[in-house]
Amino acid sequence: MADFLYQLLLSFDATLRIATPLMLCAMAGIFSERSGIVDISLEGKLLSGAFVAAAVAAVTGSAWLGLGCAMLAGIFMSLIHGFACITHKGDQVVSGVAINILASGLTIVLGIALFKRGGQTPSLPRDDRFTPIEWWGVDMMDSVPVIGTIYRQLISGHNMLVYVALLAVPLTAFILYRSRFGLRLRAVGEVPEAVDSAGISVTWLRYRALIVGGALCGIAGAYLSIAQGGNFVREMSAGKGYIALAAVIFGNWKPLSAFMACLMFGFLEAATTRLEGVDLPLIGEVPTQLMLAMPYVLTVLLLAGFIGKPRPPAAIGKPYHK
Amino acid sequence: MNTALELKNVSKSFGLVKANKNINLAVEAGSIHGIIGENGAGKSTLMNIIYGMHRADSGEIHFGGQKVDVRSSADAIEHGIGMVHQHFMLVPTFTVLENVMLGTEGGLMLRDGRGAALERLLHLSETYNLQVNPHALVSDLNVGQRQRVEIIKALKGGAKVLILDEPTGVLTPQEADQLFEILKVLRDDGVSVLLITHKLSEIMDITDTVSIMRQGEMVGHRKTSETSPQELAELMVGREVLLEVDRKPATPAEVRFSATNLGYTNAQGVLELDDINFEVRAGEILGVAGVSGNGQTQLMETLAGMRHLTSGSLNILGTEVTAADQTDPRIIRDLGVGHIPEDRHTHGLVLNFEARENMILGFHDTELAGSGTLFDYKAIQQNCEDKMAHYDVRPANPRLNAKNFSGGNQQKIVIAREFSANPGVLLVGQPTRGVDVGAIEFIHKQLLELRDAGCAILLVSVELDEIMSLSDRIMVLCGGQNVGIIDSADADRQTLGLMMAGQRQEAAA
Amino acid sequence: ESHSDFKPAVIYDMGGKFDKSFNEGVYAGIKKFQDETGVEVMEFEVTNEAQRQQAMEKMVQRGATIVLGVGFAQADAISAVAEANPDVNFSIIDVSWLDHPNLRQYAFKEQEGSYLVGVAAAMASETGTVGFVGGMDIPLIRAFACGYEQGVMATKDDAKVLQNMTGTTPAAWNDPTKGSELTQAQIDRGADVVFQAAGGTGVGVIQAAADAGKMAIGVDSNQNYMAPGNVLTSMLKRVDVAAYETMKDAMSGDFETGVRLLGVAEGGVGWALDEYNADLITPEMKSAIDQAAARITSGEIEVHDYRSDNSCKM
Amino acid sequence: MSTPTPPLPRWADLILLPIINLFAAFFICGLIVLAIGENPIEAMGVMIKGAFVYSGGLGYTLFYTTNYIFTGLAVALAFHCMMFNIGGEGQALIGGLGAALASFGIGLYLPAPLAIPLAVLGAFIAGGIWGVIPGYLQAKRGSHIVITTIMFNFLAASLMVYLLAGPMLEAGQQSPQTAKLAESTLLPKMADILSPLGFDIASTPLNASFLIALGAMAVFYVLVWHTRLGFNIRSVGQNQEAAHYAGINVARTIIITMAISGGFAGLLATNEILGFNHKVVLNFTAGYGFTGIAVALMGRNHPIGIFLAALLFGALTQGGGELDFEFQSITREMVLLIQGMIILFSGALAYMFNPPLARMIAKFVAPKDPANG
Ligand SMILES: Nc1ncnc2c1ncn2[C@@H]1O[C@H](COP(=O)(O)OP(=O)(O)OP(=O)(O)O)[C@@H](O)[C@H]1O
Ligand SMILES: Nc1ncnc2c1ncn2[C@@H]1O[C@H](COP(=O)(O)OP(=O)(O)OP(=O)(O)O)[C@@H](O)[C@H]1O
Ligand SMILES: [Mg+2]
Ligand SMILES: [Mg+2]
Repeated sequence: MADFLYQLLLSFDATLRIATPLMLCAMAGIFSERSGIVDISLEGKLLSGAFVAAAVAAVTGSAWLGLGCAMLAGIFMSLIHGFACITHKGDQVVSGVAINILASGLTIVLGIALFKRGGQTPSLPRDDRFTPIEWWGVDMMDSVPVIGTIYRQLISGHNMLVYVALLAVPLTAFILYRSRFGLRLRAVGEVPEAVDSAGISVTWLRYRALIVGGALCGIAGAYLSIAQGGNFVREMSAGKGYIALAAVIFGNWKPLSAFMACLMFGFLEAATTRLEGVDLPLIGEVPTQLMLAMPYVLTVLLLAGFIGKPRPPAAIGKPYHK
Repeated sequence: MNTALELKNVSKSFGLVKANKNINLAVEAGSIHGIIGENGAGKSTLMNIIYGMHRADSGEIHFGGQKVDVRSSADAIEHGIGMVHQHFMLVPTFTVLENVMLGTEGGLMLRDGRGAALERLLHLSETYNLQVNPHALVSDLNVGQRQRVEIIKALKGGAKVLILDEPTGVLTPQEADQLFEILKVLRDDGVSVLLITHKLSEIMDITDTVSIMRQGEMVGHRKTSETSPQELAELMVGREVLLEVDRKPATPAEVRFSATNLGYTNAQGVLELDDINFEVRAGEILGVAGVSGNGQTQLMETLAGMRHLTSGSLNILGTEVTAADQTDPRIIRDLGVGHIPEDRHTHGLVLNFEARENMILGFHDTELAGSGTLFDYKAIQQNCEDKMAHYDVRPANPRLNAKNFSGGNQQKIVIAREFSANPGVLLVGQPTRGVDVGAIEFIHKQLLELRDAGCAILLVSVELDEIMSLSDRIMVLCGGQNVGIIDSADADRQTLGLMMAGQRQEAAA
Repeated sequence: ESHSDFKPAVIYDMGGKFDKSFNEGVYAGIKKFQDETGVEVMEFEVTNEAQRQQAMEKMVQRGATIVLGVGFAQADAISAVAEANPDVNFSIIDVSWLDHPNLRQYAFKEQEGSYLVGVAAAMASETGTVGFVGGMDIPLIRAFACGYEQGVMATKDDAKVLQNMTGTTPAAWNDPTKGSELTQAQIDRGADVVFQAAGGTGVGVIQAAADAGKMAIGVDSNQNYMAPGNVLTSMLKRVDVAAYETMKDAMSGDFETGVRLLGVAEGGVGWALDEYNADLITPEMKSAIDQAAARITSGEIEVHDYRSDNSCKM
Repeated sequence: MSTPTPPLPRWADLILLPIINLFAAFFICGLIVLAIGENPIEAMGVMIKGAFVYSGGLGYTLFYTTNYIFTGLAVALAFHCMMFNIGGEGQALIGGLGAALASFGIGLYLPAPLAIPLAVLGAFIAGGIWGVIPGYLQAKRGSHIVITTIMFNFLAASLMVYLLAGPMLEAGQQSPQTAKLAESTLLPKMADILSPLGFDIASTPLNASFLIALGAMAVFYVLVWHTRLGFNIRSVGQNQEAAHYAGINVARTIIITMAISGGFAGLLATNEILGFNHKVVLNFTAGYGFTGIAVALMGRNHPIGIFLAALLFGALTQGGGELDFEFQSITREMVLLIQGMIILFSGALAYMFNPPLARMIAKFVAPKDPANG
């Protein structure tokens, strides 16, 4: 039993690691979609961030520079999205698809041109990555039963960006519900006319939402390539942006609920990793593909109204015409 | 004279539509200035220009004697202009307070300005008797309460000019009266009020001065005390209002269409049609009168199968339709019902389709589209050419997209299509809205011809004169209820007016 | 320019020639050949399924006289192209089941090399639990795992061997994140030495082991340098030798076809000892491994090949 | 959908604007090529040669074109109904499954003239099923089609991995793929079809599926513009309310549209599976479903336009492969970049050049004011 609980604890630990990029992207998605812009380009921004972080870190030897540039890369992609669907009122889905395809092409083309490694970036030495941080007093706490273990395994020992992601959630909630920017953001996603009529620029407000989202995706990308991993691999985002989008929908466009959805999706994957090939009583061997497809299955069921009805921001997807 | 606001030669186009042409307007400080005009005359556009929501293509705006450049509503607000828009600009998921705060939050954090905003809100609501719970969700408020929130929003920055774009369209008479009291208080405080409305009585009751717009132009300015409703109406429409129709008495035959205890409750649970009974016979026109928004649209759409009746029943040419039947427009059409929808752009036409395609819309399952499995474009073209000739659609080009026809000709396309199917029952909604005089006459003649050919016609129109001159009997709706059905011979404006205000026929008579 | 009509070509598989592992091993052999002979080798890296055959045809069209395919995934493609071009020579690595008169096939006794690193793992482990992370779940990788397990058990019969495969599709060769998660999971369950045979995914394995202060074992190429101090050793599969030999033989015109099976005895598989892991390999370990190698060469130990009966019954 | 842009003459809207958008996309890509130190003109030349000049180049180009026609038609049909079908990728994958099931199920017992149509139908129906579910969910339960089709792509991929690595894996196979399909269900190569007729073309993967694609184009044209169903589809797409008013069953039209759209995407399997791989392999869709969006956007949802756009993308795909051989630092992923740019410029930014173009045309063409003097 104790062993089982210990393993469960470790799965939570893994859940956190897996959910980190999801959380960051989901918060990005919330910013963008709450402002009324559909964001299927989370995937592309994540990928660009991952590439730029790894490339910059490899060239400069600085993880911090990598992180900064990844955020800029995410913002840049967001600005393309904004230019197309805010400034030119283009179709938001088409623009998102374009950005995702652009990102997969651009990262490989640039990767090959810069590093000549088939699209990968060089592996970073340990010091050039964000590595796990041991918290103060871990050894001391060890003597305390249960709490000590939780402290060591679950709370301590992650890299900085995991904590950044964990902070991003309450921060997003705080901004959304407590700040002026958040009030306006929520308003512009529901009734942009009201925002315009209140003397606030719809355009600039939406751009700002996208910029914040781009930066968050950039951090998520950096997490993949210079924190959790040590280099960039082509297509390394592997659908995480879409899962994050699913989490946004699942969380009904609310930060805390989306966070829970990320944890759930993360836990599914962590459990899959750990249960692979293990015969469980009653269930038998866990079918990996089914477990991995669960986020998509659940999202479809949710959208179909079988789990509850998501209520998207009213103005989402519609360009604002005066 | 102290001018609060002055417009000089303001023009604005949307693509090919010239919404405002060289508009001049002066509004005195501390007065209520009315603006009237038909749908699409350009009133809202003009107000939006003043409020900075639209940018004029040319022309000048002066506030308090100074030329100003209003680039956005922020500028307008800064100059002391408040606006209550034709359509509510409220975020339904927000509380009243949040809606009022939007744009004037008073700090980076909501906490910083919430107290002050609440205080201001309460102050305004007390001063002008605008009761509303600051912490209620807007989605829980009724339209009257929402209106109050809009007014509070417009006044919160200490507006010197208050624009109200058709504020009374959604209000009950009591609510409208209350609003006017508020406007008077505001005027006495030195605020200039710009009031847009379609209702001449309101103009006469409350305004000091009035400007009239027609097709994007300012066609006149009057002192209210020196004008009459007749004069205003003529200026507005640009024609004699009362059109004489040469109508022979009807010879009604068998009942073609009847409603028994018809009821309709919408998705929000609001009862919009309440226990309606009527019948329409072959060879007669039953007119439906009422103030806009009293259930006419719901009635038409329920009869046409576009909404499901929720109680009672219909009898359409012998077929019984009850709430249990899943009707749809197809079934109703197949029973032999034709339908001129109230809103041709949303319902009557596919604007991006060619005229010849629109001419078979709804009939594309019939011979009109050819007798084989595939469309026969020769037949489709021929059909369209014939109908265009018969109904005088101009230009008579079947390949032109519907959106490129003028409003009147678009309406003729719809009419041509529905009339020529020789329906046993015809539902007609606002047949002449936005149509010029010549076309109106033509359409009226066609309607009467159809009647005389034995069609049972139900006619809905906001134009009382149209109803009176075409109908054989008139049903009046108020609040979703049938107030009564009277013979058009007995109908005069006053009787109808009282009925439209909700007085039962017996009382009226 | 006596060799002007000699035009070699190589087609790397997914993962690319810098996968730090299998493809990179081939690349090392090709590079050596190029450096020695100065002959330019045409190269192509496959990035999707549809490209393999097209790339081979392309090479033939461009006048290649020898085409080397890397990896079993190219078996079908090379079979078709070899059939259609009888006067071009072909060679493929990790395939033994085809039959064309112009095709040389290299197969390795991976189980033997894995056995050797299994010995090392068992001796280096303090917890008595060691791990294995495979790439795509196929018999070839099972053979690695099986040989490893035999080596571990032969050295420490109460040891525990944890095993995970990354996936069932070629994407499993290139998923370092998943690799590091799997490694983490094994470490959580007590493993302190983890052997990977997972292509690009292995990078994540090594990294996760290093991050946790545990040991990893590299595969195919010498990966000791990747995390000095945390890579115990690497199981070498001398695909570089195969590549080099193919080119050399083809150039000299003395290109025998058929299957070449390379094991410990032939120097085709082995283990890596260099400056990066010299401190990690104790003299006892070294002698134990060397001894095992000698006994395999002599036939005294026969390492069971998973592929022979699709099972790892020892 | 009204875009508040000044109207262009028809020729400019149909021909000039797409060309300008295309040019803009290539221009930006050219800058990127320059930035990584290669010559874009030269790269373009290599692609063109690879696509059309080299022996077999054209065959490969048309082979890829076939894929793009199918997915382009799929996206375009849905567009006519104002549905955004991003699910072409998944529908095509499942189409492969359908083809394989048909082939293994019946192919063994029937001669080719019967077996082939059944296998093709299998692909169509399977793809259709994968399209109709999101269609149903959109029409009846209001689930947003964009999101559901994205989810269905992942579900299809998961399902195929499970099947190909599990139940359908050929015994003794190392790669996740099925056994070879029944001989009688395989489509002949074009080279083999044409050689008895006296045309000698290089043997390439180009196969009879190309003819199916041409047929699908014709079916598309007739369906959309000459049938009652097509009229329903376009009505619902242009104005749902008017369609409802006219007695068209909107939900049913959406569902049928998505079924046929998915079916078109599923037909991709006839080319890749029945015509070329001869077994179901993993990821044979290789992004064609997504590119279908670009094809439909560029082709303005008309079969002729789609054919031209598909040819362009076919040439890019084939010619792009040539980049790998000729350049050190440019690879075929350059094509992905170009695709992304094309979707951006001819899709999301479609009307960016409209106003300046309209102004220019107004300047050059004799200024005759269209309306209202
Ligand atoms: N944003 C817009 N884009 C294009 N055309 C517009 C726009 N806004 C208004 N118009 C057109 O400008 C004209 C004037 O419209 P406006 O809304 O000002 O009329 P209105 O007098 O307020 O009518 P109503 O009484 O129906 O509110 C109409 O023909 C309308 O279709
Ligand atoms: N978008 C357009 N493209 C091309 N032609 C147009 C367009 N809009 C209107 N027209 C043409 O311009 C002319 C004037 O149209 P408009 O709608 O202003 O007519 P109108 O004077 O209001 O007539 P009506 O009284 O019948 O509504 C018509 O001939 C119409 O065909
Ligand atoms: Mg208006
Ligand atoms: Mg008009």
